[in-house]
Amino acid sequence: MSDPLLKIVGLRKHFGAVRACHNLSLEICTGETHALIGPNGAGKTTLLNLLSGDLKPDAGQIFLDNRDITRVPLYHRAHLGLARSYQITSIFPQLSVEENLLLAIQAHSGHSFRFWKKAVSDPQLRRELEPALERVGLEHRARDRAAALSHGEKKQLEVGMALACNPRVLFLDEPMAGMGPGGSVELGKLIAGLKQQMTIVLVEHDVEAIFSLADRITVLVYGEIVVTGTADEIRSSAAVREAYLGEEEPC
Amino acid sequence: MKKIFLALFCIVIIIPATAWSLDPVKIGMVTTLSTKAGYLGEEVRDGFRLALAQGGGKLGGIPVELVVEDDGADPGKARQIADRFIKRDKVKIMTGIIFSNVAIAVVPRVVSSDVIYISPNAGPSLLAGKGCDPNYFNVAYQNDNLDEVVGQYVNEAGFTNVYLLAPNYPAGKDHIAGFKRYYQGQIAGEVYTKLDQSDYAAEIATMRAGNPDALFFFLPGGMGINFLKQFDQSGLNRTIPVFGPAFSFDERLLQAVGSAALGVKNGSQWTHDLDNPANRQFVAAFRETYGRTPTLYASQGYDAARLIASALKSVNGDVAQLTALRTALRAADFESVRGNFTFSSNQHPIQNLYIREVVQDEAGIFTNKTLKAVFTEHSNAYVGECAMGE
Amino acid sequence: MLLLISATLLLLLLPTLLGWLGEEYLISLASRILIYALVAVSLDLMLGFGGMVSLGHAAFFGIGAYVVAIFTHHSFDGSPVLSWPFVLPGLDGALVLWPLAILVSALLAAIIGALSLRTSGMHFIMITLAFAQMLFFFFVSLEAYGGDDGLSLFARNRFPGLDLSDDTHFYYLCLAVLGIFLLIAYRLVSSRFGMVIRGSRDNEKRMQALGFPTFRYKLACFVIAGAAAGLAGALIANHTEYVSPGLMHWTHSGVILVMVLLGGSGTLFGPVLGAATFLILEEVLAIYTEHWMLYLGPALILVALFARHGIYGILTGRERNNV
Amino acid sequence: MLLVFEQLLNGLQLGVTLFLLSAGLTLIFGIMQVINLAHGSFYMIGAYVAATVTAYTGSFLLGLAVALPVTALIGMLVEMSMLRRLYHKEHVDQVLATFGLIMFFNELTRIIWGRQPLFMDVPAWLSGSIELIPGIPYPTYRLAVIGVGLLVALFLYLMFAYTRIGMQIRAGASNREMAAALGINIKRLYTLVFGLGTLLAGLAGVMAGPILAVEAGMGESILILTFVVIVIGGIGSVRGAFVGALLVGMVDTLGRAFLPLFFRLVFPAATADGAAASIASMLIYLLMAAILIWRPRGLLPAHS
Repeated sequence: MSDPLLKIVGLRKHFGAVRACHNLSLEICTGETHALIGPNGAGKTTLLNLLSGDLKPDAGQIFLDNRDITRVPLYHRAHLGLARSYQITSIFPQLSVEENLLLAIQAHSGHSFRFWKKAVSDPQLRRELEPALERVGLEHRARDRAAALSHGEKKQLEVGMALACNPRVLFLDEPMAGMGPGGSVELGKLIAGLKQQMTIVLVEHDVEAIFSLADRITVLVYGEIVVTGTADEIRSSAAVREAYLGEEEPC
Repeated sequence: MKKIFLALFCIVIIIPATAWSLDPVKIGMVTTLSTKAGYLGEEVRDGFRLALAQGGGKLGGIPVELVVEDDGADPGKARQIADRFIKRDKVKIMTGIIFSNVAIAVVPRVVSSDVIYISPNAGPSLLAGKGCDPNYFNVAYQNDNLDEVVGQYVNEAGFTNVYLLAPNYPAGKDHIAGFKRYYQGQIAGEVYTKLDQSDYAAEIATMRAGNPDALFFFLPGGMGINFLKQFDQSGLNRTIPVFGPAFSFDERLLQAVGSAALGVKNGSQWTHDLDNPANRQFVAAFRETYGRTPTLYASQGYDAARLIASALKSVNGDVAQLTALRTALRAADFESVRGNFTFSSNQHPIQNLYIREVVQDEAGIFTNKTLKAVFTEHSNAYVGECAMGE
Repeated sequence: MLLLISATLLLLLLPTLLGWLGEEYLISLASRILIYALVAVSLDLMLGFGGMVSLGHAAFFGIGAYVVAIFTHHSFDGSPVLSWPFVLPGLDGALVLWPLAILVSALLAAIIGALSLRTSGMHFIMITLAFAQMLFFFFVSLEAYGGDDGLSLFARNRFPGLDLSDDTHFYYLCLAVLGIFLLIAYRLVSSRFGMVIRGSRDNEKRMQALGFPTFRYKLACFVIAGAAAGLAGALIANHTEYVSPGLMHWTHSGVILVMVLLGGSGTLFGPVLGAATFLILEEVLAIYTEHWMLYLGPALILVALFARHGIYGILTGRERNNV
Repeated sequence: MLLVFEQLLNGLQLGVTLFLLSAGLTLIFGIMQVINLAHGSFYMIGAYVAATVTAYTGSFLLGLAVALPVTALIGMLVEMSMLRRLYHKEHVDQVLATFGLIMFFNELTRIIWGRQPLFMDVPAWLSGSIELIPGIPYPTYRLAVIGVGLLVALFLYLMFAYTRIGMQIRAGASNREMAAALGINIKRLYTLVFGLGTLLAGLAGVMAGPILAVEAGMGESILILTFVVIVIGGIGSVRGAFVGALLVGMVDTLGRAFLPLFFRLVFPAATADGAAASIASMLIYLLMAAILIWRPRGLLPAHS
């Protein structure tokens, strides 16, 4: 493991009386796949939102490559190489599948104050579109409206959009939730394939998937870190079993 | 997609089909029937229709078809309707406009198309002065008239420190200017309010502090009702007498103001109690037909119709003879419900102007009672500005 | 495509057709429809494609009209529009004046947009409405230019090679302007910029997460729409040869919105159909009944409830976005 | 100095009237997430019904007693027959439908009651004036309006803080699904909220009847002011509506009252009167713009 790529220091976010994130410090290293687990309401999604910039923290700092990005707005973080998928699928339902992906590509290929040329047939965008479609296996649905996709396909599209941003760090918020077993396996393969290319922070309920994919795992409860460690360390940790496995009914 | 073109074609074909009976003389009435001021147009229209009905569908013995359309007090829309009247219906005589701003927008275009326009209400200074035209006749009043008579009366009554109130738009300032033309005392305060304002508490309080000996206001329509009610509730009406032009005191509006307007003296060119045969006949017929007392607007609509009737009779219904028609109109050879009526050189009325008072009659209805004629055979201030070149 | 060609052909031949029917008057109505179609398409650009529901769009329409009216007024008078800090003479040449109207509307749209776009949803609707009302009251009390009385143009503007006072010439000019704007809008919505705008309508948060500073793009869209509305205003001032603050009243914004929704928002030809239907309906209903609003009101409710894509949707059975 | 106090009282009174109208509207906006342009129509209906009943019976209270349930009932009918179908649609559809509703109600009023305005007087027991400060009589009815407005504010506060239905409404506002999961009948709740909103609008109409002209279209003049209040206060927040209404009432009244005086210090009288009137008519919009620059979601947004 090399230097920390993302460094979180004393991060705090409260919603009224709810401590979604409380004095949380964590380092995520370049190239690792880091999973966040914990019971419902532990603050996993809040942490992702704070890292991606969807939420502003009450206190604390976030560093990317030793640069303080705590106050950098959401859209700018994308340009620094952060990309994410959302727990509740967040796509552009009225646009076609290829337009969805095109937007993700367009986002990092210069400004979009271009008013005349048709975006869909722009060779510069087109070049990246084909592999992006292929990567998530949606070539055959390229022209369909995103709203018409099945739930699993929407999830795939969502991940595909995050990937099309060519991120350095990829945040995935429950990418496998609600997918059939086949879909989960496919997606697991996709993520495994990405491990070499980028740093991944993963929130997921599918414990099997996590243990097979993650290099390190952080367990959150009530907005605080219980423990961070490798899969084996977590499996054997008594604290985890008590705080997490004890509460969560097996599914 | 095909359906829409079919529909479009149908409309293109159907619209003209309604306009293919050219026998009677067509008179186009653009007036305000919707919006808050809709009742004004209704009065003018009903007055006009009464005259038409009395002639058995004829004016001056000539069959007449009256086409009425609502302009919604919108000058742009009124202009559009006027265009249609002129270009499609080939109307030669138009009337009906209530509001000055609508008249300013519409009349120049109408008269420049060699169509006669007879104004039954609006009398903006522009059309009496610089913008006067041989084809434009005003059968009601020049806007300032009703303020001038109040200004003169307030002088005569010995008030010397008057407070002025009007909405902040050109007509408001015109009316104040009309008042000042004859009033000679001091101005205790001059306040312009927002158009369509509903709450006047701030103005009333400021007015109390200004300590005037009388109040003159011009607030047409709902604004006047709002103000009078609130003025009444403030108790100031017991110490400060109120004056204004007739616009806030017509018989329909008074029912909505109630006792708050009692005792207010206002200026007008006509009241239903004027004692002349034409008027007695008109008021009785109007009450019988519509079940209400006519307002001054109705009288103006009625007079407009009778003026047209006299001219139509004189040219024997041949509206194509524009010059003869104009000459006949200028003669004003009709029995006005106002008594004596002639046209000034800028084709506005020369008539008596009265001060009247709001009273409650035996039946408990709020109405106006004529007090005195302040001006006799009064013309208007813009005659000199009008260079009618004929 | 066939429909497009036949519609274009019909519009091109309309004056001849009406002349043949002896209904020249309707040419003027047709020009009016084209102008309102222009402003409706411009509103749809931000509403249907950008998801920005503005109830103050008439403000830009009115500003464009006032710029033309004020300069034409001064040109007729021979007096300067401004004498300080520099002398600005009156103008009546369309080629200078109309771009100026566009510029002023765009500038105003930039200011109002920058403030309004800090919000979204219902806030945005109400704020655009309130700004338009502010302008309305400003012009009502602007005595120098007629205030509530409005301002008459004494003649239409000069346009090289055309006689705008001729209704047919004016009609073709309006048709050309609308045609060009439709082409621009057509290219715009499928360009990179259009992609960003449509994406922001669907899911603004996601756009930001992808790396788009959406505010800038939405503002640009707001300004483009405002500028086009300003051009439409310049045309309507020439059409009626009269302007008044009523052009900016919020109910007028409401009428433009109704045209867009009636025709079908999120489409380019929908608003054109909407403008035509509304204006024709208004003319026809007014002939048959004084209480035309009693029928129009419920009709609008029905459109809102059942005709998602307006007339365009009903006619073509097509979804939105397929331009 | 006395004048300043009197003008403050006037500002308070205007603010309270605006609050009556905005409280109902902000509830509908905030809780049901539905934009309702036709709120002014219910205000108009309230005034018309009260004026009619008062004219027939001679009793203002009877007018009030009839107008409130009638307005609420019409409101609930509109909600059940039309608005309900619009919750899941976009704001534009709601704008279109309620715009149509305004046209319909205005025209219907004209057909039923005629085109001229209606009469409604202050009840005898509220006429006259009280000298709060010696030498400055203040109309009793206006004091009554202030009283009613404050009572409504108190009532709404107590309802939201302490009653079951109030808590249900708050729950429904913050999270629809959650509230449904808790067994709250959202459909019925929304109908009730809309009824409550229109009832408040009707109340505002009844209270305004004796002060203002009762005429078709009276709702639209005040609707825009109400919007400004709600934008300033923050959508969905009754407290915000209260603060916003008072602020707008004060700024508007004081601007109208004192701007001309200030301008006269600088400009010649004729220019000053005109300019002051123009600025005064735009003042609240400027206030709104300023507040938006400072706090885009209003002073007291409902969900932070």
